[in-house]
Amino acid sequence: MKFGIVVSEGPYTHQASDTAYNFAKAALEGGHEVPRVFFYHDGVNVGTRLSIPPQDERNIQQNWTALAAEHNVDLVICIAAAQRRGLLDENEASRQGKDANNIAEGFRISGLGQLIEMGIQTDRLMTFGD
Amino acid sequence: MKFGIVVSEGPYTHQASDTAYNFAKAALEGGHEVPRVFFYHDGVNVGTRLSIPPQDERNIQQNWTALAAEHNVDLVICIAAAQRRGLLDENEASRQGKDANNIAEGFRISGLGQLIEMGIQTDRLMTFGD
Amino acid sequence: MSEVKKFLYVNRKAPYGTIYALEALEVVLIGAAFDQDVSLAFLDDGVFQLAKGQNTKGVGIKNFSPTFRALGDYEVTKLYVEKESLDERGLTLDDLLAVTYEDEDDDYEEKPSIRLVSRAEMADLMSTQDVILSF
Amino acid sequence: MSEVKKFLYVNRKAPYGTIYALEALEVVLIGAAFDQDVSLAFLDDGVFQLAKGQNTKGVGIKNFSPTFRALGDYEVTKLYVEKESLDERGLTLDDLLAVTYEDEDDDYEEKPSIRLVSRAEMADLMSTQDVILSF
Amino acid sequence: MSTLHTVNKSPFATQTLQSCLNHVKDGDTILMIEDGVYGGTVGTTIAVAVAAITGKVAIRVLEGDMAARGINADRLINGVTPVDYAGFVKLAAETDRTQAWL
Amino acid sequence: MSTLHTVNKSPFATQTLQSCLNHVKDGDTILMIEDGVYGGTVGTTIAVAVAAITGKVAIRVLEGDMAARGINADRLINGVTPVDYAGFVKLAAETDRTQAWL
Repeated sequence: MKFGIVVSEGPYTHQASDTAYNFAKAALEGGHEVPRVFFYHDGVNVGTRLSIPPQDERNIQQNWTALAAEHNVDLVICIAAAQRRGLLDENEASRQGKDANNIAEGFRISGLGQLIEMGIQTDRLMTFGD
Repeated sequence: MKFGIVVSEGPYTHQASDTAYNFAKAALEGGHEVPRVFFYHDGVNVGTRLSIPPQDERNIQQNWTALAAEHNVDLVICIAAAQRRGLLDENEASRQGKDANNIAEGFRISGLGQLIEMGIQTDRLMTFGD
Repeated sequence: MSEVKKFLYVNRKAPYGTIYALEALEVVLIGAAFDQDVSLAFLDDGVFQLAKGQNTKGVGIKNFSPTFRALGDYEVTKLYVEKESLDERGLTLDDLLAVTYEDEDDDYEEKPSIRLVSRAEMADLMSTQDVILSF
Repeated sequence: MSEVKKFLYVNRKAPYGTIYALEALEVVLIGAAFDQDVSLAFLDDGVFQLAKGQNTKGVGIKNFSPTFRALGDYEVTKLYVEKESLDERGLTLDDLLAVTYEDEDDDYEEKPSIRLVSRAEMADLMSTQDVILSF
Repeated sequence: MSTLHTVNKSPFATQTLQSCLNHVKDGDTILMIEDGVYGGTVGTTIAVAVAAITGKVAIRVLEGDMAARGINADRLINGVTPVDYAGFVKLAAETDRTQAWL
Repeated sequence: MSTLHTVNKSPFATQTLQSCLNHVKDGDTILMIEDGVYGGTVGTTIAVAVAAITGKVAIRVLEGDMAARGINADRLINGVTPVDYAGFVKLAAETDRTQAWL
């Protein structure tokens, strides 16, 4: 079965991105597919490579990046939500005249159409937010 | 009278940083002082220079930067909260081996002691959060 | 693929205090291009999103409520509003925006998009969807 | 300046679902160095922060509840817990961590830091503070 | 000695206003801001509880937040009155402390 | 045809569980996750309402979230049972849709 996953809250502040990660991992281990995870609202902040959590805490971004690499999960960050919140890739930064970008490996920035498409193409849509 | 202000939520997602800004502006216009604003929890995300809100929306970071410049307000971002969430200045980025930083003009990163100090040195402490 | 799914956007939060209402609307607008069977549910504090007379000048935030009135142009025509949620908040249909659409199957007659439903009907609506997006 | 202010840290949220409880504790630890008159208030869902037997292995989040037991070493010794909040949640003092401190004014006798108060007493406590930090 | 309490959440979504009402002292002021302003309106499930306390506690509602949400002053509970940002600052200055009910 | 409802908020802080209970259909499943797990425990102000619905609706609680909050299985309401992440996935697969009550 194909699960689409929406993450609506930022890392560390809300548990949503942790629960989504644990769910995705369990789904993949259970033989299901997770073709895409869509990061919306503050969820876009999961995809920054600049976070430095304390040594004895989990690294939420790195967990997602590793899971995506291992299971070929498409980690999509909503462009509109990302622009408001300051999450940019190289293209966006240069297009907008910003001098830096902060997206992490394994994540890509795209439009809201990817969320609708995920809803259409997966069997179940799971939302984790606040 | 001296007002200390705490901003506990990120920009755009919660109204807290807007309300805090409007309060600070009104306090300054009313002849009071706002020596410091302390950004904690997701509030640290107010201080990113990479955000690009839609043209027809307010720019929360720029509003704060301008207010601080005009009235000499010390905009302090909590270092521990900022590290978790990926908000860095040049020093922190280089110290932590990160290849980019994203702090905006007029903001500085410092410790939680600045929050306690603000509570001691101001007459009233106002918290805006969720 | 000509599969048409039933999409329900569930709106349970008030506008402006948080961004969920605005960003939900942004999804609805984009989603309209996908030719799915789209419904919007407004219950609990979500009914406040449709309140008449919103004026955001004093808070410095953009007033997005006019966008609801444009939904008809995107062929988003089913806005279900829960009566009990209105009652609990001291509101009636008269307190809400007039959102309408032109019914192309009925000589483009202008019809109301807002459909007042009971809590039980709202539960029925939810239980017949393929995809539920919660905001 | 030898001014001593009364600081109250108000904890009204459950742990782990959101980070406020943990980040409040981080402020308390730093604040302890400033020699102010510090109290912590636990009411509403904040009482859950002090629950015994927290084990976070299954969720992958760090268990920070042991830190409460270290507060005595930082001379943070006044943890006010609201009885009505416990009652509403089916809890009693026995369900909470044993947080103690050594009273240097009483031959270093070990004493409980948690003080059970009524809702009215909690309101009184709040109304006598100089600085209230809310989490 | 009195306290300014700020409440920024809808009373229909969270228990925040209720908890504030549980802990407010006679002579205090409650200022409803952001989504908290819904707590000041008539005809709601919480209106009776709010009206009941207006004799002991001053209840104010932030004007800009009311207008943003389409709430006219004639929909406020008797004894509940609007205040602008300058008034908010004044309230914070005149009371001895501010407690934010987050 | 049935729905999996996820509730991630404390019933003492928000109205989320109440709204879910108001809209659930017979044969549905409610899964309490994150701070939502407090809704499954005995002796609380909400416990009677939750217990009353267990005959018509299956109520499950996410194990990892219970343990994190120090809740043992013996504190769960009769008829409310724990489930692990694999069980969560199974519930989502077996029901026809999942509705997140945020």
